[in-house]
Amino acid sequence: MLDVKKIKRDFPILNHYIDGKPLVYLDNAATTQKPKVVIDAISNFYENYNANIHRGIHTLSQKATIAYEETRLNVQKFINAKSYQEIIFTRNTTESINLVAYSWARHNLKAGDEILLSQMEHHANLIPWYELAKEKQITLKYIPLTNDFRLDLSNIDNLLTPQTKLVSLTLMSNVLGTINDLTSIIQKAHALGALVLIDAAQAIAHMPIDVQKLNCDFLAFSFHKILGPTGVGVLWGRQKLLTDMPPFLTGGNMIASVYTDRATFNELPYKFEAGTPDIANVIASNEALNYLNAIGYADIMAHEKCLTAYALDILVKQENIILYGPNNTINRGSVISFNLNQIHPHDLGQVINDSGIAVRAGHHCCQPLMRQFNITGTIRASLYIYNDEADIDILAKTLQSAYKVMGHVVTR
Amino acid sequence: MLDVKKIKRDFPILNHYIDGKPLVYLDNAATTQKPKVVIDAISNFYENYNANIHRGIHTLSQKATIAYEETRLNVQKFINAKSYQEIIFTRNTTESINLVAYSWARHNLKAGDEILLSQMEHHANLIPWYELAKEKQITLKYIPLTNDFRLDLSNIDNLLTPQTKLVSLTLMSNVLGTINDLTSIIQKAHALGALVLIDAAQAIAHMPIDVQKLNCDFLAFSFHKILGPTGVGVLWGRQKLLTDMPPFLTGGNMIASVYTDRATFNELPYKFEAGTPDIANVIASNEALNYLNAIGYADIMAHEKCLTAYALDILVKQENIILYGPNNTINRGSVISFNLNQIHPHDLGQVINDSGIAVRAGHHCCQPLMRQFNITGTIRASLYIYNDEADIDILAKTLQSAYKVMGHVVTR
Amino acid sequence: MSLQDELYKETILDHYHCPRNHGVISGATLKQEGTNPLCGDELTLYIKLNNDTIEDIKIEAKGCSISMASSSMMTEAIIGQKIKNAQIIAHNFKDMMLNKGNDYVFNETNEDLNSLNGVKKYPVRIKCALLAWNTLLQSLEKDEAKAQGE
Amino acid sequence: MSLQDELYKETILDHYHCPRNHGVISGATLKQEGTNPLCGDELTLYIKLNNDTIEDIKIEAKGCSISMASSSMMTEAIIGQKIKNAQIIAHNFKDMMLNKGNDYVFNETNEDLNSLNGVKKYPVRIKCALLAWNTLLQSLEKDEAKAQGE
Ligand SMILES: Cc1ncc(COP(=O)(O)O)c(C=O)c1O
Ligand SMILES: Cc1ncc(COP(=O)(O)O)c(C=O)c1O
Repeated sequence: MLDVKKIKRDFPILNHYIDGKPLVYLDNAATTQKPKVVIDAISNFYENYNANIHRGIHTLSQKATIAYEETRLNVQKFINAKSYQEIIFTRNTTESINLVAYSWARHNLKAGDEILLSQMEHHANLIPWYELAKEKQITLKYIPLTNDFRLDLSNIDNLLTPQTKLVSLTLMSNVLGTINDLTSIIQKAHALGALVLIDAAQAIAHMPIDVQKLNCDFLAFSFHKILGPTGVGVLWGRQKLLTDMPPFLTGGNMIASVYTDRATFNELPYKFEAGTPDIANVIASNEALNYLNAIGYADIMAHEKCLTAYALDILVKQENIILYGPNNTINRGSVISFNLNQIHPHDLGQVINDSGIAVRAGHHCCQPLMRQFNITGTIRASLYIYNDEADIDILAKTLQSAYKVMGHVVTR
Repeated sequence: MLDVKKIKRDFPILNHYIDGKPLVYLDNAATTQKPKVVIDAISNFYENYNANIHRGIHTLSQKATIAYEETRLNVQKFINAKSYQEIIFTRNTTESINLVAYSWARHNLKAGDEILLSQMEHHANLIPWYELAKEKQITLKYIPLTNDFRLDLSNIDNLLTPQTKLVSLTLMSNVLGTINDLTSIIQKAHALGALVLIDAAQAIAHMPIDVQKLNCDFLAFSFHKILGPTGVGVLWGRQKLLTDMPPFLTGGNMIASVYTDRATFNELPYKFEAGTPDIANVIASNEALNYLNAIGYADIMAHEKCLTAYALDILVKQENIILYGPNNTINRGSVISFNLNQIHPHDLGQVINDSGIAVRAGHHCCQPLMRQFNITGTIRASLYIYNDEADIDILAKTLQSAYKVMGHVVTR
Repeated sequence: MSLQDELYKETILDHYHCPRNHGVISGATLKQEGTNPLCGDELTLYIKLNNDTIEDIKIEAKGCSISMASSSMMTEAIIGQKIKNAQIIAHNFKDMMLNKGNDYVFNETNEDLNSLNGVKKYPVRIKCALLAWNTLLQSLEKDEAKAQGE
Repeated sequence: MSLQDELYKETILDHYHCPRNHGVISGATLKQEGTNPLCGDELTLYIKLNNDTIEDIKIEAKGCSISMASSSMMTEAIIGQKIKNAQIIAHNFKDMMLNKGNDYVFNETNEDLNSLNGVKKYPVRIKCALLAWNTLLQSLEKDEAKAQGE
């Protein structure tokens, strides 16, 4: 099991006080806090070897280049990619998905083709496809949800058709906590010749990811959700696919030879990294991986399972609570969404915040899912390696005061 | 004048030793070093108020949101934009230009239209237009150079035609140091109904920029070239243009309402900022602006003029040197490119590096310009606020040893 | 004073629980929808004009306490007003909410609005307080544009 | 030992100033262009095959000392070799340059190649040292593919 006390000491912000109260940070699905090693890696870069990379012969530039590429090699290992050439650095998951939409989909899909999504997707895995669908007369289809907030695969053989060219799904819902077993969908999609993109923005924080075992075709995630800095995302893609795709953003670094009217492109992955990248943050991201690797996913998962069970157990007992998400910890991560009857999530979020607890209130970039539930938003408490049972207890206690603060008569 | 000694103390890396030698950093056109206030702003964010922005009600998220938007307001003032809604944060200049190419140009240009560029453009201001030209049968035209390395405007009235829809030019060359007076081109372009994009990636470090006075339509730059962190670029555009443009990257944050098949978009500038931005670095960028403002461009320009004059004076006297760039400091910034006859710039760069001096050797992302000069690259020494005459002296001394190291017989 | 005391003043909670002029005007002169891009809350504003006077106004909405209370107070503040006046009140309110260091105080007639001053400290929620007002201004602008077009 | 001593060893400088097998083969069996994406340096490789033997090889290039020296040494190492052998030598060379901790040492026949080992410390310049070799491998691969296609 995790030594949470020890872990907390690695995160400077958790040892500070916010408005005079110790911070209870339960907004990890939005972004995680950063350990000192990550923060220090950024200063260390700027104070000791800051330089632009890839084309500089001078010592600083070489050091920076080596460190930047070291992160890429570590990412390759982290998700078990076949080659470092399959690892592309972007700004975030959103840009990674847009890259696939602009470069692969825009050049390979045509009117009448279909893309299969699900009803629990994040806007990042919806709007790029809406825009494409409008432009190209592509049909979007959705895997619906079951009553216990999981993908309803009962009709999957009708949803997948020979016209399906892409299946783009989240591996873990950032609202419901649901972890999707995508094995059979991926098999079926491939059997029909469709590609599969996995939005791993949430999943990557909570479970080990092996792209070869998953057998997907693209996978996207952001470092800021796994203890790393903001500004760094990853797109992984099969080398064959990436090789055949045209570049997306163009400019310096992604070229081989430039003439006055045309250019030839650099080899992978540089073909997809135009201009000066977020060098310091890519380098610091390596420390996030090292930190996670040192703890190990086995312990992370065990810790989260216990803590989620504890939280569900306590929350379900709150008066007038409505929970959105599986009520057990099987294939379920530590993201817990709920509402108190009659209280708008913004108001509840404010009441919770006033106790020094950071939760998220709103639609969590999943408006279609909210519409489905006929609500505008939820409160979302999302737990990570530095949270413990005391954090849940404080949250529960605060909930009990909400009706009083909001001037409601509590009705059972 | 600048107190260079005092300024140097603000930059931790300049007080360190590289391979046992003090660092002489003359690669500022690639990226500048960062003052301690910028580096500390990053740690301070992560240690005290790290959170995702814009939709969080909790205290950390509000603090982060306020700080993020504060940078935007400061950028607005810095380039004298009419509204904060015209300031879009991107990763770098390259992405800013791609945004215009994808969102504005792709939707407004058609076969037969023309884009006017120049022969001194950076790949970032070339390849996006090559790609567009290929896709849409658009014609690219180039303003040639004079013998003294400036834009040759003698034929401008023929280059600009009623078909010209965009003029996209650098305000300062990252190879030659030339600063382009774009006043008359902009007037003429507007008279013909063409828009003007300014690549200010280099210029912004060396001169004050006022977008209203320049009277351009788009302007792009990167923070890493003005003492700020990597990962933050800016696109400024006229509000009317940005309002009419479709979004580029899509996903969370850039939407207003999302349905299962369509979305309405957020107001400016958020419409163009999809997903989690590089929050920490945008916030730290504000300190770069504050630092530059405190020094003031008047003093920066005076310092650079003296130092450039000194450098040109010394370099021109070196044996077998070939200088690429105006030989005086009128409309010329502190970027100096040169070669030593018969020595490949890679080799010369290495020799220079071995003396602890960081310069850049290569094509500087300007291959078409290199082809023009019939060379593959140059050595580029680019000076900034922390450089002084001693740095130039060391460089000159090293040049004198180059032929010996490379085993050449020096021929006069 | 704790944040809760400040934000959830009685006045706000009163308007929240019993929103004034809530509902629909059938045959309204103006109808305008508004969305808060941050949370997706939506409202519909109905106005019945009599020449340049806002004879009746109703709002149909589901939202948080701040957005509901602000809408409710707005209807009270502008019902019966000339359009010009309503616009001035709206701009004064926006000024109060958006400008740091602006200590605009509404007089007795509209004193309820002062209770929303505390929202300024929560930048994300300013949008909640402004939703109804922005929708009102948009609606009146459209009407003006139409009138000029005729 | 200073960096300069190490990198600009006499062997390297010798090949740089007097590149072996420099030029064009008219009527070459294979012709392949190569570009170093980092600096834009280009070269053209000409090979004359006699069955599976590299009877003649020439390189036309303008480049930095490392790239010129490496090209020159390569031509010496593979001229007269069977294609298979040339490929093995090329892979050994790439291994030496790319794998950390690989201390591959060429024997007497090709001992000049060992002088390039020092380039490993300058990752950006490894591309310079590899340009000719990658171009060679590409050229031979294409030839094989063509042979199989027939
Ligand atoms: C003139 C010019 N334009 C564009 C760029 C590209 O900037 P970035 O790499 O930050 O996108 C640079 C910097 O290399 C430049 O000097
Ligand atoms: C499931 C899911 N997909 C995509 C995203 C978008 O991530 P980012 O904002 O880093 O692009 C998120 C994070 O909000 C997420 O939870």
